[in-house]
Amino acid sequence: MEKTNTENNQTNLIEVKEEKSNLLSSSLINSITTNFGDQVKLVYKKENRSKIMVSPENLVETALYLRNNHGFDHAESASGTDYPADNQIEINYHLGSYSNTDYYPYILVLSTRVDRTDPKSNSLINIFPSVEYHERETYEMLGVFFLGHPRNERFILPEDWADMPPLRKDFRIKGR
Amino acid sequence: MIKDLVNPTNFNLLVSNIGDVLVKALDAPLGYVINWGRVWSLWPVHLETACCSVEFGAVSSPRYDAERFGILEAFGSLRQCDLIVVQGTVTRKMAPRLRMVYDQMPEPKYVIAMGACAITGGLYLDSYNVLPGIDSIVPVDVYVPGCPPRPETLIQGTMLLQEKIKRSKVK
Amino acid sequence: MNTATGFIKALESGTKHIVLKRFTFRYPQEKLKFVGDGYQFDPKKGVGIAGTRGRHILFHDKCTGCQLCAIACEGIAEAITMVKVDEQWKQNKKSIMPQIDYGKCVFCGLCVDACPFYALYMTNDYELSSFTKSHLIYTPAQLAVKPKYDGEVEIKIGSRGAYHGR
Amino acid sequence: MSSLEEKIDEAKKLSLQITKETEDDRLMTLSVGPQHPGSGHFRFTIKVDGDYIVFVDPDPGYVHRGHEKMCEYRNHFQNIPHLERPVIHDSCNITYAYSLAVEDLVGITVPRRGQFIRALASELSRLSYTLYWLAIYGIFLGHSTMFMWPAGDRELLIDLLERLSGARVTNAFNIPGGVRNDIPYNFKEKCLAQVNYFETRLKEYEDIFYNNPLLRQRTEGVGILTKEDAIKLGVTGSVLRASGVPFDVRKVEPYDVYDEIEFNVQYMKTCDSFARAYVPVLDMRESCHIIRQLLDKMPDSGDVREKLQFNIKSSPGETYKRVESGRGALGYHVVSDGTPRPYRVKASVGSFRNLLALPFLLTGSKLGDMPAIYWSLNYWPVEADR
Repeated sequence: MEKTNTENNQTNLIEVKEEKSNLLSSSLINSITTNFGDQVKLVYKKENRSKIMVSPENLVETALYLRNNHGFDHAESASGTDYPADNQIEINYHLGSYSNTDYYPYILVLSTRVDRTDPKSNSLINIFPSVEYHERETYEMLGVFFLGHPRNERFILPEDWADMPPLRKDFRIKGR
Repeated sequence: MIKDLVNPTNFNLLVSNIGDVLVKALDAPLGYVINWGRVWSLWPVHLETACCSVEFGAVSSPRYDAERFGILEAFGSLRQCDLIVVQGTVTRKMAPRLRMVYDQMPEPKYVIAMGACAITGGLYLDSYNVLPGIDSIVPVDVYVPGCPPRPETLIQGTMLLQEKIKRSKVK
Repeated sequence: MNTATGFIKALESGTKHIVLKRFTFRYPQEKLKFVGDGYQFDPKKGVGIAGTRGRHILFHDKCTGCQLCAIACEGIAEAITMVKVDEQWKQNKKSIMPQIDYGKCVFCGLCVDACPFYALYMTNDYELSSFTKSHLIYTPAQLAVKPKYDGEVEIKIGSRGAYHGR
Repeated sequence: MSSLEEKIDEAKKLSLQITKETEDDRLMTLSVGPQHPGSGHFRFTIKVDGDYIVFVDPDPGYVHRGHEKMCEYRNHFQNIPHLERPVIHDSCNITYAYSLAVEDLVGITVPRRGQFIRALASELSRLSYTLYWLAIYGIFLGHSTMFMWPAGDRELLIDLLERLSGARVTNAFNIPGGVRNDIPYNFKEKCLAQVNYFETRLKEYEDIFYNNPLLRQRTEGVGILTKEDAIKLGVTGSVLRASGVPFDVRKVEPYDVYDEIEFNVQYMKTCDSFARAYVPVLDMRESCHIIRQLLDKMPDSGDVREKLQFNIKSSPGETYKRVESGRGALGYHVVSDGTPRPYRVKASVGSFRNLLALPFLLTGSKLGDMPAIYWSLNYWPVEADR
């Protein structure tokens, strides 16, 4: 008897949790879309994860809004993905929150796409100081120049590295 | 007779002959003593190139205790070291440093390549930043395979090196 | 006062270890006892059998030369190459068998998982150090040899701490 | 007359310039690493003014091997031995995160017994990682006993991991779909005995190391990272918990069976180097507690692995999965285009995130405090470089 009770409780708890996360993410997405309208495009919404796509001009504005109104205070990572077919590079910021307990399990992916031939994007270093090394790594590995970042320079690769950024898709590694 | 001996050229010849005989007589035992000293006091450099350093730490841990073989990690200067254990991957950024460390060590010096990455490049056969083995920058005495090698394998490798030192000729 | 008790406690816990058993085991004389004969894989069930991942052992009477182990290793270390052998086996028409370069092998055991004919296992042998690179390449004939391994000590926990015993 | 005054003025200016130069010369540049007792495969340049550090410039990349690029040329199973190399002594956790991501992309669930076994392996791996870290921290502070004890006790857990998976450190045990093999015969009793013995040893660590007045003097009040700064810098793991944020991925976003396990998130509010050194020990105690529960609740029989094809094709899409590793949240951002190979793999690792705190904490502190601060950040250079 007791066992079944606890099981029920557990399933209830899980349902409550899921409902809560759903509510949270839909309220978050709603507030973003009401504020920004067509400027922000929702890419996917999963449990505790969602991804929004903004244009490079609106990146700073959106990030500022997310930090001030929803408590996203740090970025877990900033990375880039190369799409040579679209001639674009996608920059992803995985934003998380330590100050808002409701958003502890939540990761919001803020992404933008820049032109591949001359990739330039606004740096978020003034909004999230935690992206400093991640952006520097992205500059090095994908060649994206971050406007406003104090040090767009060599970080991890050898000092005499003279080849193209290695994470570009057309950078061939030996034997492949 | 005595005059002949006192004659400087002859005297020098005699001394040099005695010296040659002495060197020949003492060469084997002295070399043995010197080699014995070298065998039981291998001091490795504290240079960690990559992740094999974890198992190198385990070799000095109480369970394996490499000090039984005279291998004591020297926390002093490079000038006191005579063994360099290349602990894993050597990247293009680390390679000049490795050679610099090797050049600073006094003769005689020995190199153990620890792990698949140090021997041939291992997993990183197509990486853009990894050397395919360290043979191209330093001469290697003993290869210790594994990724990372078990501490036993490294101890076996150092025992092989000790065997090599015992048989080598002292200059 | 607090400082003094701190020092005394630290000294006390250190000196206790004088009477405890030593944890070191004398490697070349004693060897560790492992679970079973080495890592094996059961392709019917699709799960492995726990064991140490040391040098491989190849059963010549079961190997069909299908190259699945080499394909599995292709993206990992490229340690396995298929070489021609002189033997004639009914199941191995091409008479090719894996040759393993231990200078490249990382002992992950995915080649064992890939073998569908129970032909490739791993053993407890780990003493592979050598003076030259070419000695690290094991031909099919060398791989067929079952290593002699007589490990007998393992970790025991008693009233005087952890130690290695039979 | 005037010429003389001019000359005097010039001389004054010159002397001023000279004094200025000498003031600048007071700043001395030091290069720490990569061949240096106590920096490992990492280098940073510091400028010191007397005894105080005024400028720090980290220079990582000595073990950069390009994992993220190489992953794009291998399938999901072949990636497993690759991805565990950054932290070989915490390999079960780093493959755990990647397995979760691939399972999410393929859309399968792992059998219940498999979930328990891989949680067990990851806890053992976390313990052995933390002990290795503690050993190095001990020798950084010149405490030789604290190198020997954790390095010796680590072997107890390594022994268990070896029984379980077959390798000492590079286990390649947690794979997409579950674990490689079932637990061997007689494992539970052995595991309980060794973990219980290990827990009694933790008390001795406190006596000889943490309550040692010498260590306390060197670490207490050194390198203070306040809660606000910790949040701003986005640090993770024990560094974050030592600054008073109770954030543990196992608790806030339970994966696999962690929602059935009872444990507390350990954190401290003193924010100093001592807290960062002490939180991992509290964590180790919780891990022992978790291991006992896992062994207790584990189903006695059942599958351990969902059999997947070697060349499994995942559906196009992307995912971000994270676990709590020895160094904090460890996330994998995997993008798939429908082929057996991932299109892009990005690892968000704790070490790289904690590196940002290094210049922040070292600037303004004394040179002698450098070892106490540097290794308290739970930083493993190989992982940060990837």
